[in-house]
Amino acid sequence: MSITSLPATATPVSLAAALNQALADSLAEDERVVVLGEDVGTLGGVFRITDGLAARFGEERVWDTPLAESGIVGTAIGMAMNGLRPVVEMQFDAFAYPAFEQITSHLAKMRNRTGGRVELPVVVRIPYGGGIGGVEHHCDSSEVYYTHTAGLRVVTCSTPSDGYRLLRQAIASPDPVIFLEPKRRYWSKETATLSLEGPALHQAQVVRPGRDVTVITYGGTVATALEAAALGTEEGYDLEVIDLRSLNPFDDETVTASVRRTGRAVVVHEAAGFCGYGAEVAARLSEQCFHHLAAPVLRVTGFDIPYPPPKLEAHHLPSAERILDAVSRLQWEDEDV
Amino acid sequence: MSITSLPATATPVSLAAALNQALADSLAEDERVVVLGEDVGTLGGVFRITDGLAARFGEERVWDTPLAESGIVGTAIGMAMNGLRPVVEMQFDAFAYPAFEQITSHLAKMRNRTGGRVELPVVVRIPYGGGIGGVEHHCDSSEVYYTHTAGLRVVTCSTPSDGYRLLRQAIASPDPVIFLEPKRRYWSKETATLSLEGPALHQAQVVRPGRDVTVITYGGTVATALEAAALGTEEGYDLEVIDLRSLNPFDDETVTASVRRTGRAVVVHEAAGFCGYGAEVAARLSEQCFHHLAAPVLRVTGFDIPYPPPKLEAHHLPSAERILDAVSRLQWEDEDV
Amino acid sequence: MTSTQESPHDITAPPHPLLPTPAPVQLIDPAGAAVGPAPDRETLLRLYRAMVIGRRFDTQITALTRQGRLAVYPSSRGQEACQIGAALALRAQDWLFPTYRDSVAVLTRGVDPLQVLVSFRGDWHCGYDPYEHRVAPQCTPLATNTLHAVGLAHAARLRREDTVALVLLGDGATSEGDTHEALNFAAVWKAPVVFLVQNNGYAISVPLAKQSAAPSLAHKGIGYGIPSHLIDGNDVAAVHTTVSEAVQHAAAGHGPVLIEALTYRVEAHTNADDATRYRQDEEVAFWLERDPLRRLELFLNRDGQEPPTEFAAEAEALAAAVRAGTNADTAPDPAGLFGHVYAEPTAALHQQQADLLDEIARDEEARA
Amino acid sequence: MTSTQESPHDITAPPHPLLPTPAPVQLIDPAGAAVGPAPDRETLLRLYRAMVIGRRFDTQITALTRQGRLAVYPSSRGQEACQIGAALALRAQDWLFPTYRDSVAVLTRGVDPLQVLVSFRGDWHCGYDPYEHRVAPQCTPLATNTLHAVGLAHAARLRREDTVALVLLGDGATSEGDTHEALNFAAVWKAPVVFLVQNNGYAISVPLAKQSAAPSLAHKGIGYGIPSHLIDGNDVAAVHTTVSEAVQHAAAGHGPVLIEALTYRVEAHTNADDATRYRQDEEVAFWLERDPLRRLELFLNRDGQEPPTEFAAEAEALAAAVRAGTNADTAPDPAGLFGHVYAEPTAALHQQQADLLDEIARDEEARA
Ligand SMILES: Cc1ncc(C[n+]2csc(CCOP(=O)(O)OP(=O)(O)O)c2C)c(N)n1
Ligand SMILES: Cc1ncc(C[n+]2csc(CCOP(=O)(O)OP(=O)(O)O)c2C)c(N)n1
Ligand SMILES: [Mg+2]
Ligand SMILES: [Mg+2]
Repeated sequence: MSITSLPATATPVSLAAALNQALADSLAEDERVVVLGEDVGTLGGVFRITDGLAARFGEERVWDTPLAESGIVGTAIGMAMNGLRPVVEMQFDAFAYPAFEQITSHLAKMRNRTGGRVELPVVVRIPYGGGIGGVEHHCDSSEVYYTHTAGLRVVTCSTPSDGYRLLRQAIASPDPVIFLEPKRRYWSKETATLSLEGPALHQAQVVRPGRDVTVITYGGTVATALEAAALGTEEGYDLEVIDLRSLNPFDDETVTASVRRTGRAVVVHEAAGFCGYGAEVAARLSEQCFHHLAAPVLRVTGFDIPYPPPKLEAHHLPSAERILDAVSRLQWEDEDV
Repeated sequence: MSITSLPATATPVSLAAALNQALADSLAEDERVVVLGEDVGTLGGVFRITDGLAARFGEERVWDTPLAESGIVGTAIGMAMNGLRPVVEMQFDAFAYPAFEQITSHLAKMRNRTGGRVELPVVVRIPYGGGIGGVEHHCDSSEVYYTHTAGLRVVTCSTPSDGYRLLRQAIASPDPVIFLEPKRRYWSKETATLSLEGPALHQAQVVRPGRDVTVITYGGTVATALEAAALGTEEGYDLEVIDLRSLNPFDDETVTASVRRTGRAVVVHEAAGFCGYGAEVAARLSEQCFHHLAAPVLRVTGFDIPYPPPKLEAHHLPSAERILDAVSRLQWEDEDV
Repeated sequence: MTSTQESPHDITAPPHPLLPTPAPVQLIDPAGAAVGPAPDRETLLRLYRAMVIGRRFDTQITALTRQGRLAVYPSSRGQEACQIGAALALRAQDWLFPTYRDSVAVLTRGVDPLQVLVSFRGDWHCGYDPYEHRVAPQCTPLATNTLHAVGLAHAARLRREDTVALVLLGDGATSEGDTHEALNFAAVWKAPVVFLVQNNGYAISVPLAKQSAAPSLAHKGIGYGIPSHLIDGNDVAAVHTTVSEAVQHAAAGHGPVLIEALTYRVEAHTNADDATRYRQDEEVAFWLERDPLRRLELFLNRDGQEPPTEFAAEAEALAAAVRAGTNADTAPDPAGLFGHVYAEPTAALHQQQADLLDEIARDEEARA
Repeated sequence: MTSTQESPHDITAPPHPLLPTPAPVQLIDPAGAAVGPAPDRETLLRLYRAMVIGRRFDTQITALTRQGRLAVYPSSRGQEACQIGAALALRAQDWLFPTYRDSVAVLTRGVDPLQVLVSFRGDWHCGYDPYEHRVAPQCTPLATNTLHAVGLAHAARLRREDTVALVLLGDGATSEGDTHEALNFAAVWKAPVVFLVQNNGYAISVPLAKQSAAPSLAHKGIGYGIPSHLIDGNDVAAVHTTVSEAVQHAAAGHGPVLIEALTYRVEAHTNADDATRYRQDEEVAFWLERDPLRRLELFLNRDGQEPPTEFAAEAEALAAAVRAGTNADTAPDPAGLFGHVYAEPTAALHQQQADLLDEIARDEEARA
């Protein structure tokens, strides 16, 4: 069963289906777009994000590669040098690591090293993060490895309609994009019309306005933050939730405007806290909003451990309760430390 | 000419010679220690850190591998499983990227995944950073890729005597250690007796006490920070300089004690600022010293660009002047932003 | 031309000492007839016992997985001749480096069945002590274990220990750079390693034709200077004999050996996979006809001999123990998350553990 | 046995169609005598001209490097037959993927000599427009360029363009996983790629024996299903003919070709290297005797024919231009640091650029 032809009217659609639609529409509109990776052809990918695409667009547009991630990214670089716009899939987060040299030393740097003469419009799709009962090496949140690497755009998505838009924008971008898909949200549905209209690729979005605290997050934990916001009203906290969407570049404008207003901020992500993405958010908020902050920016993150096995992952993942715990520690009574 | 036998009395010694001595002494004291990598045997390494070791200890203790970094780290993991303590050399920072999967998915995780039954006392030596007129891919500061990876210890050195001690401690450590050697300090000399006595592997050190501002740094920029401190006295600033030494784990005790005292902090490193190591330092200082901070923690780092070519690197690298600029921006007159 | 020069292409002779024979080595054919020198009956019965038990173990886990008692299971079904023929070719001092697919090999090496299941149940990443039976943790990042095997074997050699490392990998894994580096390091170092590629025709959904254009995967060996063999992987006699000889070769200091065994994965890639999307029922039926366990049974039955029946009872007992052992739902201790990240937990990890335990205590209080 | 069966091992016939001949292919021997069908005189003169110029270019840069006018230079000296024989086998529509070592190949392909030097002078990472002459940036991370070549060639095929990619790599680089993945992808995709390994005997200080235990590096081809050739890399006729045929083979849709050319690096690895630490003078002398340029000269001189002399003047003019062009010290614009990280500089990069320019202005003011 193919999920590539959705009606244009609002209808319940999963993130997986929305991403599939984004690929289909990009393939249909731009003949330079090709899709490659392990099992993306006949099988439609282990998460079925490429379902039906090989049948519809043919094996010259969508195909299975040999099993080698450096090979996938390395050849995509060569294809992009020659006019194509490859969208490659890494099967799981930790299986992108063999491609790290190609990503870091070439994909990120080619435009720069050639003074802008060679651009590499490659999208590297990476299903990332945990929460699906996956065994070791299947649940890493590897965003910082990429956000720290100048030359890469890094994007996450959190909802079907935004996932559709972001992936289409990523494919249209002249820059290489690491596109992180929170696998535990693949099956979450939203009633939406998929369209390109909306915020640009680099913009963060306030997904829930609030007065008291700004909760900054992205990808898989946006839903968790919204849950916290809903629970928070019962405890008397009015949380503003920002979905960063673009992790690099960072949308300072949207985020600092919010934090200057609320005076308090919590950053949430699944990845380990130490040198995690939240460190950057906290550091730049302290720099840019120092005198507006009533409390330090707190981080709610995974522990500083390898991703745990399925039966323990619930302890590791940020929960709505843990977010509210952090909110309650934001020095509401101005205690000194 | 071998540089492996230094007298025990204080004498001018370069960082390169001190590291060579540390390897020699570890090889001599513990027969489980082996040294391998590209060109580490006959040539003594492109920086001569392993000079004379193959001749002295034989090709079964110190040897040239085929040219493949994943192979080097991957086989070192197997050797460590079988009772050896391999010290491997990555020729330059960017050439460690092919080993990223072995480092991240195995070296860092083996102890954890086996519930402590298999430990991997492997040291991965990486000459890192710029300032030597090196061409592209030879000057990356890749510390965050490792510090964000739970299970790895990450260590930097800044002086010959400390380099000696840290490398010996790293080799003796039961944990895998990423040992970052600031290549532009290889030839800096210090009059010192090389000895094991001194701070432990995980401890930061105040290398210059001061009252006004804490400058937190490591590796290649420790000397720069000390230069800034010297210059700063002329401008009326008394800077305290901390050499972190261990980047993971982080020595909160030493650092927060200093910052609570000075109330102001600047973090300095060569790596790009965005999601750089300084973000973690700034974030945790804001968390732990919020009410002690008279100004936001500022970061003096490389730009968010691929490492530049030799003729432009001086612009990129943090200078004493740039550190003092940051110091002067630490809201000495309590301006609001 | 004389008639000797016109003799048909000899499929038993490799065209170069390092190349495999053009046709896979087979000692027992699919009909159970001997076509080469099979191992002695005692050895065959050892193999047979392990295959009866291994098959039952595998089908039992598959059944439990269908009931939702495991997080995931990549079945060994159809590949028992490879995994068992190889595992039983190892000596006590040798090491096995298995993948996620090789649970039956791990079991055969002596690891407790419930310990094998720990990782697939989601309790912890590796449920057994690798040193106890000299079995590395089952490896998921493809081909990475090949390098570990080379390093371990080389260390043994440096330490003058008589240890061979056997590493298992799939056809798909041969495409990864690590396989190349491992073959090369092993050859240059003359490390005592046996590489056994279980070519089951697929890497998840990707068929061999999209994975390699080589005459065979065993043809890779010559590019490293490694002697290579192509064998029938559903013929346990061929696997056992070839791997045993390779272990001897490696142990004698002659360096690594590469073996490609042709076999088939009867189940889907894992329970999460839908194999009907990429392969035909007829193909599966074809391979079920070549079932390795039945082939050995036919051979043991030849001339009206009776194969022993006591192994079936042993296998049933093991299956019952597996069922019983997986009956209760286990909940690993959350404190275990922090204890083995480093030799000593860091101050930060101590704090994180305290916070978590505190949180759990508060939750429980709230619920009480 | 009949005497025909006892005939000596035929070094011209490979034992398998995908394997190289046991002895390297040679068309002109070290004494300058024809031992196979050499290219026509016009082609040889084109090659000769490029070799005279390439040699002069290389020695000029080495001299300038000694004077400290370059940051680093990995010399092509001794490898001109490989680099030029190969580069001139390409058609205008083909692409070259060179390494740091291959400046002479880049020059031969038409790139402006001063633009070649930009990176070695430390001015910028790549000094030429890769699209102008279809030459990828000289690549430093070893073997990574092999994959780029495969991708570019495959894209050309998908777009029905008649383009072949020639990728250069060293003996050391064959050990990297990327080389393996590139050979495999190219073979499976039937991508029009020619892999030319310049086996100069060393990877910096590491000799081939520590790099590979294979009969030859060309023996790797069969493991991917790629036809492979072992050739004398100091015989420009052999290189040119073999690479030309490989380009035709690839262009005709028959897929990739692997060529190993045996050659020698006469200078140290780079100016920063001290080759006396790991090799003997006699070895260098042996190879100087087999100098590729002299060999071609001897061949052109045979039967008392005079080789043309006008190329030397051309080469001198180029050397003078290189000296003149590197005379002045250049200072690249610091604003260039920020302009090409992304298609559009981010807000943060705009800010960083402004800060830097401000800092520079303040510095200049202070100094004034
Ligand atoms: C480096 C890496 N990339 C991708 C995966 C995801 N993955 C798991 S199994 C598999 C197929 C492996 O095929 P093969 O090597 O033939 O082994 P088989 O499963 O057939 O036994 C893939 C792609 C992985 N585990 N590791
Ligand atoms: C991935 C990687 N690892 C290490 C290096 C450092 N390095 C530069 S050249 C070289 C030796 C290369 O040898 P070879 O491939 O034979 O090429 P040659 O220099 O002889 O032309 C090494 C180790 C590198 N450039 N890239
Ligand atoms: Mg398979
Ligand atoms: Mg070489």
